[in-house]
Amino acid sequence: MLKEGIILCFGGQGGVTAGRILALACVKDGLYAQAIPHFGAERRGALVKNYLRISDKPIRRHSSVKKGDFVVVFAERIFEIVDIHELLKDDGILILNSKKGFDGLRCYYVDASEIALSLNLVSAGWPIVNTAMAGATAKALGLTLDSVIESIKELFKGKLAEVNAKAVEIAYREVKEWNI
Amino acid sequence: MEYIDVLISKPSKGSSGKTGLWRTFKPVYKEDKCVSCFECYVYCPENCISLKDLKIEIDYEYCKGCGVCSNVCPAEAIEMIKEV
Amino acid sequence: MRTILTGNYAVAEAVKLSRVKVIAAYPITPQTTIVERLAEMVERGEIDAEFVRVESEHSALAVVYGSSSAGLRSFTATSSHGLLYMYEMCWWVSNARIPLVMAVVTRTIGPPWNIHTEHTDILTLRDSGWIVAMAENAQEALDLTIQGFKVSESVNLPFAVGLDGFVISHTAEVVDVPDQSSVDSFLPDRKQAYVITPDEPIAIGNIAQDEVAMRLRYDMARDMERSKEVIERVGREFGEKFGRKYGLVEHYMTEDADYVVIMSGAWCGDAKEAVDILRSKGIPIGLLKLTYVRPFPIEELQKIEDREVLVIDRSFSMGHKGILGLEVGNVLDCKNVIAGLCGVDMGVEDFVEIFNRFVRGEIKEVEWWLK
Amino acid sequence: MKLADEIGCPLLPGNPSCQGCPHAIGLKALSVLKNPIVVVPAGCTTIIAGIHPKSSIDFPLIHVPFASAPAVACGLSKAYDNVVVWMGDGAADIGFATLSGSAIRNDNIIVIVSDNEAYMNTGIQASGTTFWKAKTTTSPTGKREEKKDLALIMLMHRVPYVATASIGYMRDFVQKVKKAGSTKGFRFIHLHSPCPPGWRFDSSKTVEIARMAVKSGAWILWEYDGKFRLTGASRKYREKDKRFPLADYIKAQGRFRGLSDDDVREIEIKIDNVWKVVEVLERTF
Repeated sequence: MLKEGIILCFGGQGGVTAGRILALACVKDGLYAQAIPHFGAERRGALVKNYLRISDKPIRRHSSVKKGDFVVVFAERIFEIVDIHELLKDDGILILNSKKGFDGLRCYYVDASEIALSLNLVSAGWPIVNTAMAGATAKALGLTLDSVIESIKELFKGKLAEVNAKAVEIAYREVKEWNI
Repeated sequence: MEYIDVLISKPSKGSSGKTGLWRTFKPVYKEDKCVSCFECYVYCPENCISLKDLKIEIDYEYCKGCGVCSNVCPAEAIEMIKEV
Repeated sequence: MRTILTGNYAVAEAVKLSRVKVIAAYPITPQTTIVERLAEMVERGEIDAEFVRVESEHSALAVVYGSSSAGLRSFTATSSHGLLYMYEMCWWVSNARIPLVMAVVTRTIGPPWNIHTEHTDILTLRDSGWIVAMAENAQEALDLTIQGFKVSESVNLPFAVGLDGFVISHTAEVVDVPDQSSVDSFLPDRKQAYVITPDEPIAIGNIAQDEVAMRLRYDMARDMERSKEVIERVGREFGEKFGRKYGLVEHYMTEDADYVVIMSGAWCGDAKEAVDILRSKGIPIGLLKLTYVRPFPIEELQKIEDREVLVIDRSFSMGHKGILGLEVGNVLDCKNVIAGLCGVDMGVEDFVEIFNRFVRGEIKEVEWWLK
Repeated sequence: MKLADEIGCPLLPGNPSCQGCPHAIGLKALSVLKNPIVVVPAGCTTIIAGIHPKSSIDFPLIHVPFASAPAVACGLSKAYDNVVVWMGDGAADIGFATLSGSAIRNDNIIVIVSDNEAYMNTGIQASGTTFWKAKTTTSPTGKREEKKDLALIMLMHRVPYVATASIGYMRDFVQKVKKAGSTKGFRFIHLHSPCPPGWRFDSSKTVEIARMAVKSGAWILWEYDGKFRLTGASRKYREKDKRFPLADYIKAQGRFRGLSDDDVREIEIKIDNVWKVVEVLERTF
């Protein structure tokens, strides 16, 4: 079993951290995982791709993921600059920060922005959706909630860990299926 | 590591051989004029002057004959004499 | 303990576990997070070491050269232009026979500015008297760093661990972090050929006569040769202790292979999967991974003399061919593909294509894999 | 106590230094330090230290690449006290970032720059501290640029101890080395070291020329140990009319041969300007 995914976000939205949270949660669930941030010359605000691989066996490959078994999208505006069909396999799953699903695609969706705002997870005016999106992705990929929460507590400290764990929990619970 | 000693050198006189051979002028000590200030000892670049009680001795094996000792002596107690 | 670490953090863990006393490094992408993590460890007292914030890579290696000369286990890390800037010191350290470990997070040399991986930077150490190892993943980066101190201190030659920039350095993946007591029992207290101390008025490195100085090079050459056996022994011991065996090379399905591909670094993982795919179609192909580029595993290569050999290089020696192509070509006949320079992404499907062309006899003497 | 009783001779006879070498004189001052380790980058002292298997210097000594000395010393200082860098103005040029970086870190080392105002080991090429109008092989008609004031630059790094010294005034220099030796952190001494072959004067006059530099006001002895002050002979040359004629110092050196009276007056103005800075520092720093 090897699942390869792409996390799409704007620089500063925390896609790298989301990848790490999910990779660590996989290990806690007895799986292997790999989170690859793609670094270019981009700065804050540019589109950033991160790759996530999950497997029940050690992962040997280190190249980028061209087409994902799943694609995580942090903001709907990303569809304006990216053709999702180019990045997602035909039977792949989209995990989306939105109030609704995406027509024609198998999809999980959650209003991560709303969750972030409700918990006051805001930085420089932006809702920080990465932990909520990690929660939704974990659910979609069949990871346990406990493992994601544990990962959050390993990667964050104190109050920040608590709030982000809350975001994960809400998203994990609230994420809905669409066309699945 | 048979030849590691190539990296390590130990303090020894004459690393450049008998530098006394470099001399054209030889410092000659006039003991009677010496005021025992030992400026010559302090400024001899070659460290060829040693102190013997209130007097000095010059190591001609290594003295390069630069003349600094004679130049700094306030009592004209070291004279440079042409040697070769 | 099994956890998720980036390659750079894995190196930092290894440095901590090796009980390093002095760390000096200058930031450069993509190496920076190694030193940031180490600085953090020092500040928090997780490691009993001094962190020296230097003003350049030249000084980074100069500082650890000084501390190592004084008998303190020391570490530095760099990348690309940083390595080139410290190049003079690299030679000085090895010629002075000072054991130490440096991580080289491989990166393209500019211009144009490009921060992605390429092996040409670390391969500039080829002739300098450094032992050069290349990691395939974060786990190997950690393991080779620990072994590096043991090997380096056994043969009195500095040790460079290469890890592909971003591909390993910033990829978070599963790493088994050994516990301190196991590492302590694997890695003995530091030893070295000589130590400079205030108690003994020796001078290190005085001008030496030509004939005498050359003997020191001869000594170095012999110790580099001897390091092969030390690397194998240390790799075996590491395997016994931690369950992951290392050596100069790693064989992947080469035993019955008619076709052997030789590679080094992070992309070997993708290439191994391509080998699996060709094998599933009955094609007898295997992969020989050069875990070490210096010393060069000549004897291991001689064993596959009768096979068809392809070297895939992430480096190039302008005016000739790929650097590993040159190196392997000295030992046996081989074809050479130049690929993945400047960080060009190379995945399983690329290797499947290259391997198929190789098996069909379509690869030229030297071929550039442009995308 | 007589100076002769205080200092030893760490540089052993029979070494390869030129006749009348100023570094050879200056090195004696290190004998007042307890168990120093000496770090030597490329320069004249690389040669002076002797030829394997003999060492001319009776200290633990480590040869290091040109631009690296303060950084190597920093590494050594993690194990030992009293690590001393002995380097020339060439090493201070090529390794200026290293020197500055070390000062910024306040490394626990002493750096002595024995300044003979040109790259002498490679055969008299102009350096950053070569005097205006001085002839070298790379400034055959006289250097057109200014001499950089290394000690003042190092002073601006806000380190615990900075001084200038001269091999013509060994008592003053030895006092400064002692003071540096009893201070912690980054300590810097800029030592004026007239070079007979480089400046083209007779080898017997090394000390005489060094003293003429101080007496004419061309080299100023000062120190900063939390307070900036003039030291030794330079105190009496604060007043310009007490100074010896600058022309005598200039004309005693072959490197300034052919200078016009106007040039000498120009040099005098440059020197007066340095004194103005020093006087301000003395009042305020």
